[in-house]
Amino acid sequence: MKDLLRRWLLTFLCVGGFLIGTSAAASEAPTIKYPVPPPGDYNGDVVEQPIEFPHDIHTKVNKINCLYCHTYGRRSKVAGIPPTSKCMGCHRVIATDKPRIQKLTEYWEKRQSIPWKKVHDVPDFVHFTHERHLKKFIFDNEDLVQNLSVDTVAPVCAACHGDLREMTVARKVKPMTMGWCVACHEANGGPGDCWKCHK
Amino acid sequence: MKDIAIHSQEKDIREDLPWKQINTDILRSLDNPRRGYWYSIIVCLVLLAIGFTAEVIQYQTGMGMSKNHPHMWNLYIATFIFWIGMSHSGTLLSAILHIVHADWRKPIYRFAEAMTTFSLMTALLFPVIHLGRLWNFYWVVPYIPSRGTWPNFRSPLSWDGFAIMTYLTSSALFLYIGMLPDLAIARDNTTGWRKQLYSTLSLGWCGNDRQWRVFRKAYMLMAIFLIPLAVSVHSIVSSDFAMSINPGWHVTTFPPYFVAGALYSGCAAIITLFILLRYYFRWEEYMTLPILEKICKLTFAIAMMWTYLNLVEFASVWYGHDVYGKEVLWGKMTGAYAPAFWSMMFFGSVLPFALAFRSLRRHIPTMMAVSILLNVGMWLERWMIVSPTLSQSFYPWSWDVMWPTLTSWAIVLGSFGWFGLLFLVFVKIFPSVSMYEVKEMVYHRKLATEKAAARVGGAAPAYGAHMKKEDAV
Amino acid sequence: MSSLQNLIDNWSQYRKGIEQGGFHHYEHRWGMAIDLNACIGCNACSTACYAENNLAVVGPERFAQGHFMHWLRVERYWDQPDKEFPEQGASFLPMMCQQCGAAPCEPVCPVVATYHTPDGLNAQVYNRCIGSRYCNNNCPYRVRYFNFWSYYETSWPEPLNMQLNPDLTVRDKGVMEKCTFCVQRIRTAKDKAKMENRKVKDGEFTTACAQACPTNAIHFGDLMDPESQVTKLWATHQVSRVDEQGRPRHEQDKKNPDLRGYRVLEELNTDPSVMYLERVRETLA
Amino acid sequence: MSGNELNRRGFLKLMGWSAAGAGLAGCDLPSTVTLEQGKETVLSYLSPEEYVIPGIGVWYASTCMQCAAFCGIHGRVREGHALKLEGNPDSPLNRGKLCQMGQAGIQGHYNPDRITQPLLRKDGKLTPIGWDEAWSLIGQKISNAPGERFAWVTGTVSGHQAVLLAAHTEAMGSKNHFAVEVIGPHVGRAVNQDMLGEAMPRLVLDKAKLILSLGADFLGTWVSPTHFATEYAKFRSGSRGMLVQVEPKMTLTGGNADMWVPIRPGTEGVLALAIANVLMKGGAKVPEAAIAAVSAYEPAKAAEVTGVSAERIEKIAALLKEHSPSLVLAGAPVEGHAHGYQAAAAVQLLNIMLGNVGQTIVSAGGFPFPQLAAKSGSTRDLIAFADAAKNQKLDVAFFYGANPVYSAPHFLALPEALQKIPFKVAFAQFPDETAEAADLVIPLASYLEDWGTHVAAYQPEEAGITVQQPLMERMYNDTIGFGDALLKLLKLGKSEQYAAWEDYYAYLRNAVATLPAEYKAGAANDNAFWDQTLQKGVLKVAAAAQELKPQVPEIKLPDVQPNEGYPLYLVPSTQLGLWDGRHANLPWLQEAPDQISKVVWDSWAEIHPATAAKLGIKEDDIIEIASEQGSIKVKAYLFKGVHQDVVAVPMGQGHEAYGRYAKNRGVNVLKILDPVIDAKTRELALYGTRVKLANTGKNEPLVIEGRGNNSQRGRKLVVTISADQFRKTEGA
Repeated sequence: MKDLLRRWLLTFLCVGGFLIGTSAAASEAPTIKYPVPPPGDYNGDVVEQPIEFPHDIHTKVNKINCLYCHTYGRRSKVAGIPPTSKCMGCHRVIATDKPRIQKLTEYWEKRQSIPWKKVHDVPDFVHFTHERHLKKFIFDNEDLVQNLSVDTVAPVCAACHGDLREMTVARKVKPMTMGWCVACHEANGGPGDCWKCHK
Repeated sequence: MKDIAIHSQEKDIREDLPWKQINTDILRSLDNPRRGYWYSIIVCLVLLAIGFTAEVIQYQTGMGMSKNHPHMWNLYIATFIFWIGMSHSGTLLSAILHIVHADWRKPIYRFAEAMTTFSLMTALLFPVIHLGRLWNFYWVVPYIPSRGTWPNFRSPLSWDGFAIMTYLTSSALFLYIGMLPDLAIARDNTTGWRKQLYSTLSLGWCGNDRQWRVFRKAYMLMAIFLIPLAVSVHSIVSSDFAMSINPGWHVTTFPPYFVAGALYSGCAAIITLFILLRYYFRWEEYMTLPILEKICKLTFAIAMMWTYLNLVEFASVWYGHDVYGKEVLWGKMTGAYAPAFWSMMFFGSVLPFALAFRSLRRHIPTMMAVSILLNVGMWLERWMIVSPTLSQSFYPWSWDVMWPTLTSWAIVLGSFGWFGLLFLVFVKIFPSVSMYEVKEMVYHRKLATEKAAARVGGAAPAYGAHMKKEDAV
Repeated sequence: MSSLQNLIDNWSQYRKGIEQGGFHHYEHRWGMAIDLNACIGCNACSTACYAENNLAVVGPERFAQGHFMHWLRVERYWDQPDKEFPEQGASFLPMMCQQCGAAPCEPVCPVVATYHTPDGLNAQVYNRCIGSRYCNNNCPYRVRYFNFWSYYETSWPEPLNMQLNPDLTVRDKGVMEKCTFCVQRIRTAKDKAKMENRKVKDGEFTTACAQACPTNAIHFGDLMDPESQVTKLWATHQVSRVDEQGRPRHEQDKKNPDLRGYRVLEELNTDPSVMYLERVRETLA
Repeated sequence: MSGNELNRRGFLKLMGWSAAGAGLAGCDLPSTVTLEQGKETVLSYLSPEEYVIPGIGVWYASTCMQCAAFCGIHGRVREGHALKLEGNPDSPLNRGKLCQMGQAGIQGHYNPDRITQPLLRKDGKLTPIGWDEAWSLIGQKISNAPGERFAWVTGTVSGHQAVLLAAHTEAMGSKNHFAVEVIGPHVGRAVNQDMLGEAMPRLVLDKAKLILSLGADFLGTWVSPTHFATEYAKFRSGSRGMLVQVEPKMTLTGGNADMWVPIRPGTEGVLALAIANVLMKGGAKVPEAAIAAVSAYEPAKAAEVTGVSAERIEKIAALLKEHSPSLVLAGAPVEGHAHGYQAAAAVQLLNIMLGNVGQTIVSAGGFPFPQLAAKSGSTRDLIAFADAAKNQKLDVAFFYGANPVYSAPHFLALPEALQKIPFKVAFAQFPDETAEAADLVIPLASYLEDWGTHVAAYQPEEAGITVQQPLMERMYNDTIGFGDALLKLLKLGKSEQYAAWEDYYAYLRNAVATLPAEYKAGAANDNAFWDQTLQKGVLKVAAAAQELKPQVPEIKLPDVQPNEGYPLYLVPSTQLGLWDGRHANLPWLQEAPDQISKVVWDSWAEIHPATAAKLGIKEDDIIEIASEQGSIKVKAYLFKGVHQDVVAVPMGQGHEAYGRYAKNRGVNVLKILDPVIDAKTRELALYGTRVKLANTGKNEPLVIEGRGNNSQRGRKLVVTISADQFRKTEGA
């Protein structure tokens, strides 16, 4: 009889403790709203770039915000490749001994622009603008803007580009087909008018 | 109509034809036609080749090969309507005449139905051929799309798709069902691959009572279903034009007008093919002159109907006082298209009077020529519907006469080759005269003559009840 | 399939005919006013359109066949056939897609490649078009142009292609195209406005033709914006698209019939977005 | 446009985003299939300006060089490519507007037929050579070309190019600068100079209540079309001025006239005097010198000379009387005769009599920098040059911006004459006829790649110097800007004072920056001023206004002699489009229909239906037009807008070279002109040629937009109302 009671007590404590623990954990979770990603994946091939740029090091290790380099994205339809001057801004001093960086410096000294290869592209009859998407999902997203960092921004970019924090050179991991875009627009309340995207 | 057959001097068919001979005569068409048949095959092949090359070129280089601004539609659509129209008479003969128990249809409805099916298959090509990007033609079909895009259900063009596909499937089915008993006969009288083919197709027909009863019902049902369908199909095709706002197209009488035209060209085509088959397979016994006469009479009637509807259209335009419409009509009559227009009127409304004379009706070569000319007229009609309107629509600045290019002519010719080929192959593989119905027909004849004899001899007939019925008629 | 759902839900809206006033929910209603008193027929607008919209140059042979691609053409009529000399000069008429509110081209497209946008434009979605050309047949103004050939093969020999406007595509064979009221400019302006959380301002941008026109004969703007110059012009000339019930007008019932505003072939009830102002000539003996 | 010089130029140097490129819809990469990755290259910038954002166009102000009007333009640049030209709103000339020639300028820049490297004639063929060879060759040829035996042959030049050019000619010890221009008011300038004391007075169109234009196509091809078009809009609005056009062949302006009157060529002067005569009877004061001439032409007499009925003449006079101030203009048809000067003077006389001078014709004022002012081309220089060449007066000739070999009529025998010049250098952008005839071809940068300043010959209010700056990097590294070329030449000529300038840009920048202080209002320093100037694209300079003092010379008009052998007059009409032929290599302009006839891609001969009927000519017949100087075969276009004694053929086509779009297309009407020259100014009389027609019997359809559908057929397309009604409802 006694031990029965004790067993009850024990279970009660365990359950209770668990409940409290979980609720606490729940309250700690970030509450930023992110775009509902449309279903569908794509296994893009690894593109060989003139310089094997390590996105992971820059974002995951050095915590550099995506928009620091791809800065055009918030003012233009294209996110753009950062100008070489921007790379040199840091790499005049940082990691100058690495072969990749030496290659970079070489381009810079020859005053040549680096022939990057395009990985993500839409057909020419499609009008896609980064600035509108970034505005909606980043800059109009209050609690995201509150704590703006690579880890809060990257998930937004990830919706179309995959999580670059896990890649060296970018790889295409989303289908980027019309059906896929439409699904996303329906899920996140994007415009449904053909001429919004077709030109 | 049955008793017309009885009392007329001449018989649609000899009542003393032994059923065995019927089988052998008809099945003969499966192996040894006249040499003319093979010549026709070659001609068709050549035409088809020409058409095909033209289409390939057009596909490679673009629609510029066959069109010009503002003539977005031209020969192709005209020919499309022509073929659709051609398809209608098959249904008319088999379905309508079947329902009204017109015995004389029996030897000829089979190839008429085949004609229906094949002309539909030909017609179907043209809307696709005339597309600027024909490799995307399937976008008109409402498949569940990954992009969330649907066809436009308001567009007559997408209606066309539905209508024609329905008509094609059902008329093909009709043709097949009607053939079942004959396929069985063929199965029992052939060997080798044919035997296998027919045994699979005849679905184990053994001709017992139940099968016959079900068969009759099914056949009748199909017939009844087909008649309104046929009418609706061409009405829908006509709405491609009637639904537009263009002067000369935006006409309320178009649906009946189109249907009439359709039956007209169809009947004319039947005459042509009637004569050809009769020649190919030595079927004078079955495709007799009296039957030919009957088709001719039918054609004449329809011709008059068509003429009437034509006049109605002109009149309505004339009294409608729609400036644009009037100008188009006047342009047709006097402008660059005048020759085409007036020859259409001649072939369509004057020439048919040849069918009113018995002597001409019975003269095979004349009928051959007439029937072909009638169809030329009907083709011109279609062209005269499409082009003049585009030539002088609302906007004078873009007025322009257009003459079809070689490419488009080639493709039109090709379509005839395609149709001919399908048809000729069909008649070589399947019994193109319905054996079992011809037997019926012969039987009916026999009864009739016996009755007549009885009336002369006064001998007591074997089966009074039936006789009485005959009397009553 | 949500698209199917959408189709079913909005069917009534989708099939709303112009007798119910057609499409209602406009964000903008881009429109024009073209003053034929000012127009001198100099063709600047047309060439500006070639430059802006990647229009193909087709060459004399194809031009003769009618395979030309000028979205905006300046028509020239002679009005005095009986006179020995054209003593009152020519009548010039710049004619482009009228962006009809009740456009005959829209219902007939089998694949909805041409449809009505919330901006009141007749959109032409090139990559959806399959080239049935029904729309052109049904266009009373004959302002749609069809790519009979792959013009890009011949029209822009290197390096002429570097001039092509990246804001819109080069159309390939088998596709219908037409004046879009420079939708790429509209798009840019609207995006810009949205980025700045404001509405598009009147005169903030204009179409290539209007911008080039040396005599300012072409005015472009938003008919939904009561302050826009175009709206005012339409009002001054007592031309309005719709009547009290919101139905498109067949004929304008003007209080002052002397005013010059009219729309071409409006008796066809197509509800064009382009108002023309009548040409003016002295009455000289 | 912010930043200092280095950035501005650095921008151009470091540009290089690969064309986002307009691709192909429908070339049917179905959008279900994802695009290939890693095929397209994206060049990144090195160190761009912060205002340079990929995907967003930047606008730069520059100057249009398509004709001598020098309108201001804005060029849209994206990813390093110039994409679209628009008018510059700050330019008082075109006020943000741009004609179709200006629009098509970009096709000259991207033209597939440009010359991309120096070419030298080796055994008859032009073959590519290196720059060093080219310059050294020029150097040695120049050094042994004694002063007077050297000549520059150019089009209209102005601004600092003109300064350097003059300097170079002088350094060569020569005075031979032939400025060749076919289209332009050459005689008119002289007349204005003599009668008003100013070659190019300012015209105030919108102040005029009536414009009587004798063949002045001010909306199409006269002086500064786009500017006058903007003026015309004002002129027609509000109280709406009246336009009466009198000319042998309907021009674009004629097409917009309230009253269009056909007249027998060469008799415009007579008409003017007849009108003056009527006015005189009406009490208008006639200057002494002209009284004889004026009273000599009673309307009735004038009527039979001109073919304009006496009533018409009186009507026009009446209209002029009741609409004051008015404006009377004389165009090419007036000037283009042996008595062109007299005729133009007769027309100007009307303005003086009507008191328009000082009202609608005012002084443009003296331009403060005469050395920068435009040296307008003329046909006189063309003839002079031809003579000089023929008489072997020249050893070295440099060509720029003009195509004399194409423009010169047969009678000048220029091709032969050129043979007699040992060394001919063409500074050219295209392989035109002149370049083909040259011994050495220096490839020039297009005007969208080059620096420069220009001063329009016609200066509207607050006009000034228009600045030209590159919109993008050079397409071809082996091309050179004309300014740079001139500097190089001067350096070759060892003129020390130019050694200081590294290139034309440096020279120009300094020249502008060191302008007197009064022009630099609002600019912090020279750099800021320079940037300002580049941004605006125009530099307004106040001209000292003067008083126009009319004086009338003695006017004497010859009687028109009928010519049995050649009964018809040839009108080499001009067109806003191909111009004098310089734009025949621009596909847009070839495909743009002629405003009046709507013909594309071809030459045609306008004949009045009555005349055609007389000669048995039908539309599209190929007819032979023969003058004493030769003949051309061209398709007939029956048109009521020409006088019955006239056959009009447009200039512009009939090139023997000049690239794929221009070559062997149509005919060059200039070739068969008669050797008629204006007695006073020595200008070539363009309208003085008499011809006869013959039907070759062959025919070939013209390509016409609208397929000759000229009637509205009662449809309500263009509605016309009376001007009175207009004034009632909208009159100011």
